Amino acid sequence: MEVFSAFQVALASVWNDSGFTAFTGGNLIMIVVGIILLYLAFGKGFEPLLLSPIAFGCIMANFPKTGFIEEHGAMQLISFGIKYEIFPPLIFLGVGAMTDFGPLLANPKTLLLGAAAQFGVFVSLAGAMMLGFNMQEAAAIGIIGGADGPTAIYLTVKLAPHLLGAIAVAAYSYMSLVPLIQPPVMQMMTTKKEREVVMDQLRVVSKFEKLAFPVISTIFISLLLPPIASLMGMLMLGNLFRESGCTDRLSDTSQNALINIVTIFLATGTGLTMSAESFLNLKTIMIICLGLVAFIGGTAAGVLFGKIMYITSGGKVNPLIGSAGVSAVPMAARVSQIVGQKANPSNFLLMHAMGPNVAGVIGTAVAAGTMLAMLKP
Amino acid sequence: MEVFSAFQVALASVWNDSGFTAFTGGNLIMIVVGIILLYLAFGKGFEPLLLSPIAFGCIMANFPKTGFIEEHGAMQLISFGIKYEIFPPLIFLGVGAMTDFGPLLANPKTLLLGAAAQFGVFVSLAGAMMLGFNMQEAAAIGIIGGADGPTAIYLTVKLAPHLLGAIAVAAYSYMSLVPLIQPPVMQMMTTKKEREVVMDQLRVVSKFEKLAFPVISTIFISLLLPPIASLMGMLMLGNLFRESGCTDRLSDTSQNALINIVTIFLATGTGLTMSAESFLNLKTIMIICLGLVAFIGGTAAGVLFGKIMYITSGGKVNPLIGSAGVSAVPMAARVSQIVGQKANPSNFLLMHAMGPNVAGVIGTAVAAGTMLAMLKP
Amino acid sequence: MEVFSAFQVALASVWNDSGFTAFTGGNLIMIVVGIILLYLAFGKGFEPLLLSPIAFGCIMANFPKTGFIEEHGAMQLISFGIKYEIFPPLIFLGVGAMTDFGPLLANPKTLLLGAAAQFGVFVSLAGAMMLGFNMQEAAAIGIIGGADGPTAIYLTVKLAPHLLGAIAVAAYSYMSLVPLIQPPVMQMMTTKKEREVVMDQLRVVSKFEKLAFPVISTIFISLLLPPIASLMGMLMLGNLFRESGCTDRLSDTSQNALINIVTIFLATGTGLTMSAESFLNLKTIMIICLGLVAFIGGTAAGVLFGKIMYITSGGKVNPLIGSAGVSAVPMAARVSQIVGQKANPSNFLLMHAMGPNVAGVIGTAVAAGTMLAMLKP
Amino acid sequence: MTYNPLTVMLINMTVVFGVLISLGVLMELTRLIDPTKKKSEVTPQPAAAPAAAVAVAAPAAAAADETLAIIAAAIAAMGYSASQIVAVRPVGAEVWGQSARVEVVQTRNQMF
Amino acid sequence: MTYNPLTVMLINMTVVFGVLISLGVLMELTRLIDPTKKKSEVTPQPAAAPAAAVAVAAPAAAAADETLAIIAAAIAAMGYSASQIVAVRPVGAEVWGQSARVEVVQTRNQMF
Amino acid sequence: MTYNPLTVMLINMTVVFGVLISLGVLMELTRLIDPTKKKSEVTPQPAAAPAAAVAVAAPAAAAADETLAIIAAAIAAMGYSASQIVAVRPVGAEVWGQSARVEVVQTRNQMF
Ligand code: NA
Ligand code: NA
Ligand code: NA
Repeated sequence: MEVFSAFQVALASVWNDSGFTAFTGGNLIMIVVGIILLYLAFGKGFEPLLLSPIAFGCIMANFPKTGFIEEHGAMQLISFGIKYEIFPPLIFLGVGAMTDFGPLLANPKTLLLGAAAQFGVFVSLAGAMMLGFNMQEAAAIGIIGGADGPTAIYLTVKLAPHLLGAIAVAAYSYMSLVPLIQPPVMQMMTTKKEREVVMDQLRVVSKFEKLAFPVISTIFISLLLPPIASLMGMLMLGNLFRESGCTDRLSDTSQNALINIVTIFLATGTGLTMSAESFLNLKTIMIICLGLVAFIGGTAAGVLFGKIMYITSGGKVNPLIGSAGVSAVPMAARVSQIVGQKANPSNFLLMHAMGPNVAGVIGTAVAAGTMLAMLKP
Repeated sequence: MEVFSAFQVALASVWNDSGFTAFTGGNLIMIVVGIILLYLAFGKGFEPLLLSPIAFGCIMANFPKTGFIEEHGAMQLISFGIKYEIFPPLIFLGVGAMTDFGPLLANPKTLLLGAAAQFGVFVSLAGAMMLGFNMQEAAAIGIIGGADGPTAIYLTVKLAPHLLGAIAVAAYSYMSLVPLIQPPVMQMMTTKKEREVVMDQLRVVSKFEKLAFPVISTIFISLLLPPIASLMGMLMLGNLFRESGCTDRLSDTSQNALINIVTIFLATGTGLTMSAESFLNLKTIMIICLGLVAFIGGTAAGVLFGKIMYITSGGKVNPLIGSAGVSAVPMAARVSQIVGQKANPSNFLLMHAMGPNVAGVIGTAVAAGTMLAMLKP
Repeated sequence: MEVFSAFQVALASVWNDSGFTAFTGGNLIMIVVGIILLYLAFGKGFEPLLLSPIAFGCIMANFPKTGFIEEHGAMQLISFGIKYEIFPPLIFLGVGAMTDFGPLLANPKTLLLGAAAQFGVFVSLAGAMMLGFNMQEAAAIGIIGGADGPTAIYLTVKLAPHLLGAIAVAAYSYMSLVPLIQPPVMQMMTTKKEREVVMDQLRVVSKFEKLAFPVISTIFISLLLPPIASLMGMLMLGNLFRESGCTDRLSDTSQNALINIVTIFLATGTGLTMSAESFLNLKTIMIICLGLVAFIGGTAAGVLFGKIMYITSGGKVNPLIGSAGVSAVPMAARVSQIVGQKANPSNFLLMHAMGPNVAGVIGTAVAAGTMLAMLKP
Repeated sequence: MTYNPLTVMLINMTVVFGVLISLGVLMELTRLIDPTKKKSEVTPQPAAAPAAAVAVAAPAAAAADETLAIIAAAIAAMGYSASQIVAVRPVGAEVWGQSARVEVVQTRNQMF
Repeated sequence: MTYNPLTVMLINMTVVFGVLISLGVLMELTRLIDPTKKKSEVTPQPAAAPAAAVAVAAPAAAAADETLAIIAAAIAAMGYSASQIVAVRPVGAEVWGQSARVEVVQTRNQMF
Repeated sequence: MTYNPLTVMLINMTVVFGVLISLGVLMELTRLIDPTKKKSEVTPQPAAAPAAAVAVAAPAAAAADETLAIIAAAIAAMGYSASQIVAVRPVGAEVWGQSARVEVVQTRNQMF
């Protein structure tokens, strides 16, 4: 008897301490959201490397009573890494080691396309302010249009950490939707004649140029915009590892083991911020919509500037490479290639589009730095 | 003269500050224990990946005056990782990426064998309480029978951190002794006819099932038992990386660079807790004995339940796969295979035994979660 | 109008917050120093794995207003890793996994050469004291002559952290200059007849010896010199991973992913200490000069002791292997090989020189431990 | 809090069996709602032979079998037995055209 | 602080264009002072064909082309198409003699 | 605390020589008690030739020499010189039967 009553008491206590007794409808919805994101990641191929741990983190964030944030443990450590912005510069170290600035150096004019495509950022920033977001929130929402995950996360944690989940999800989702979002805009804004332009061969870039560029650009941009010095510094340090020819083992580790470990932590930690309270509100829907506006705006601005360059160059620049300025490296450049090849099967725009593509990474970082300089509390 | 006397003074001060002046008999014994464990790891092949850094950590923990715990440094950082339970969930991330739940999904009935084998946990828990250990200590000792290193370390740090060294050593030692401990028990409890049973082919498991299982089980178990949400979550996140087909680089890193780094830290840090004061006492001997009882009890319970399934299935289930329920993945499943093949050379039980084997991992985590829910201070 | 004036105000605020407004001549000089170091690393092949991140860190350290040290972030975390000495033992874990003590075990007499070459440490220590450095600073400067980066950084952070940049740069620069610094000294101090000595074949070393050595040396040295227990322990744990034959995955990770990640952090973090205030002074020039004295002194002492062994062995020891005692593994051993082969084309000293070479690593660690025991505040 | 060991065992075994049986039920439900079900029911998995065990673990590799055999043969010809091959990993088929692929080989090919 | 969205856009686009144009100028200056310049001007890069795109990305690999072709052929002979090769990485030429090299293969070969 | 530099040198060189000589003594003792001794004394290691230097660094590889030569030849046939091979790592012999091995190849094969 005594055993049986103790059994009942203890079983009841296990149940009382379980998450079921504190489970809310909001938690349920968020878990469903997480499952949908997982489906998008695995079933539809939406940036699975980032969206799948974000989705799983989102699911885990909605289990009550886990103490992930309050208690010591791996989850708390990951959350600290998010809160204290440890991860984005380390991701950029790996991204730098993966990035070839050669096409940009071969044709520096494409920097302008990378600048023009940042226009989308400010379209959605303006939209966000009109919809009632404050200045800081609007800046973080706008940066979705930069199509650069680490920069978006870096800025958002500094300016509007409560929006991190929604902004990261929007950024990575739209980045993976680039092959769907961009082509119609590109088709609509260009004539067949423009799309058929075959561009001149790119010149050879010397190793000196490839080594000087990361150093010079780090110095110049970090001096002008100290808030993004760690992002630019790490990006360019990684690129030096890549280009030096004698630091291959550091380059390999930066773009494999290190970036993978940090990606798991960054993405899971981002998901862990997606509690029902912070995600389930009208703001999230607005952010999703504004992100789409930002992508379309950036693409359009890039193509438009491409058309200007088409004219000023006397028809030597194919405006399709302008859309690659939104970054989303290397997807957006591939989209330029595909759309160009559809118009003219012997057209190989890929390398030409890599110029604005990587310029867009720098452009977005600069925009983020400018907004931080203006808005940091 | 002055130089010579200063020489003597300084040399004396080096000696006085050396570890030799504070070296105790206990330190000596523990260093010998460490060397014996190293011999077992390297000479006898006892789980060398874990036992060798544990043994080396044990040796290092018994050098006086190193300041490993009190002073800043790599050793203190590793000790923090143990104390704050950073490492077990990260190990489980890699374990998940290494684990194929397919055989379990193909034959869910083998979940019962993974549950039955947890019986050993409670046999030694009861034994520990009879020997005078308190409730928390007894629970930590019992979990040795789960044959799951990370779960055992996770639970022990939460309930009885002073026993960590003894419990970790016992758990990993017996895990490596599975090929010696289990076969006699299995032979004794089964008839030749039972051992000769050839099981039906396993059905094909769809990718959908393989992806749904980690998500569903994480949700269900984490909601019921929040204390193990980080363990289950990381295990299943790693498994998603494995099964998705589009996150190979995260899966690779989880099961190689990351788990190796964390294993070095976890095992060395566990060894660093093995000071003479905390290890050299009667309790340790009791823990070693109780661990053996737990393994034998778990094996026996698994086989016994296997015999029940043999009967209820009309002789279609080979009871030998029951012993694999203690986990010790994949060793226990291989033992089932070996013993089965000895009885019937054309018998291939390996894949059938992988079902209870991985079920045992979940079963032990559930047992740990239940005890944490009941006993956490 | 209003927009335009707001535009001007905001643009001015971006400029005021930029690093340009606080940029000093010292920063400029240090950035140039960083670029020169980068040139040495990439253009001249001076230890690029370490010197290039040090150089880049040096450049970054001289951007004003970045908040790298004061604000949370990846850079602050890296700086903590330097300040709290997390990195050197982890580097040594990987170095141990890369080191083959076999040649030393085959010919233990070469330990004496590794001891003799530490003489250079104390030549420059004495020189530093004469130049007005205090005891602690002189010890840190002297250790440059040990030609062991992690040991030098470990000792310097403990005794004279403000000199870290200069000492690390000097140590790694001279290590890469070993092929230039050593040959003239070696030629000058030996006769052609001595250089032509062909040494006897090395005996086979058993696996038992290779496994016993790391354990025994860790115990002995850590007990005698607790301040370097974490360095020796990690070095020898890594070596056990290498030699055991059953911990290859830990050895692989130690000498690849882990050491690469830690090297990036250690070297960048060392560079981040190179602010204009701490680097641009006469002390740095003195340190650079004293480092060269230390290298030459160590080489000379090693060769001199080699000549003693040449005599006492009846002409069986080639004195050229003495210079390898300064460590700089494996470069100094290769220099012995090259110089020896120039005197006698059929002379293969490489393996013989690896003995004093790895002995020098232990010798420098022992010297560092002794100085820490004597001088630690 | 202190419990009777028997109570602890009863509660724990109850929870463990309860949870694992529930998982089994969830597995069966998953299988029922599996939208890709029909396909996977066609070929039962032959688990009785070692060669088949490979297939159990990696049904996706089925199509690549022939390639694998050729590679194994080539490596065997170099003096290694097939059992010493740890892994042969083909690169997944790319949806991008040849022009894209040549670039992928040399530079960044993943978004982060 | 709060700004008018239009102001923010103007400032930001100004800074972004300003910085990126300045970078372009710095690139051109770099090219002007490039001490290795003459050599790289000789052969313009053919970017119009896929095979050439490889060359764009890795001019250093030019000399190794023949080797690569042979390796690709060898691997193709084993049943893989050339597009499935992820990377072939030659080890850099060693300045050390044969005797040093044999050691490098087996033990520590980098200073840390 | 401040010392005379000469004192520091004397103490340090004494300790360094003392420790390293003690290590040498410990090495000799280890060799004396080595239970596997007899076997390793039989063949002295030829260190005078480059080929032998490999053997010094990796006596365990002795048996695999022929295999290595074959692999090297095969790779050389593909256009690479032998000195460009960084490492050839055979997988250790497995004690488990063929049936276990096929599984090991595809799934978790280590306990953690
Ligand atoms: Na961008
Ligand atoms: Na278990
Ligand atoms: Na040294």
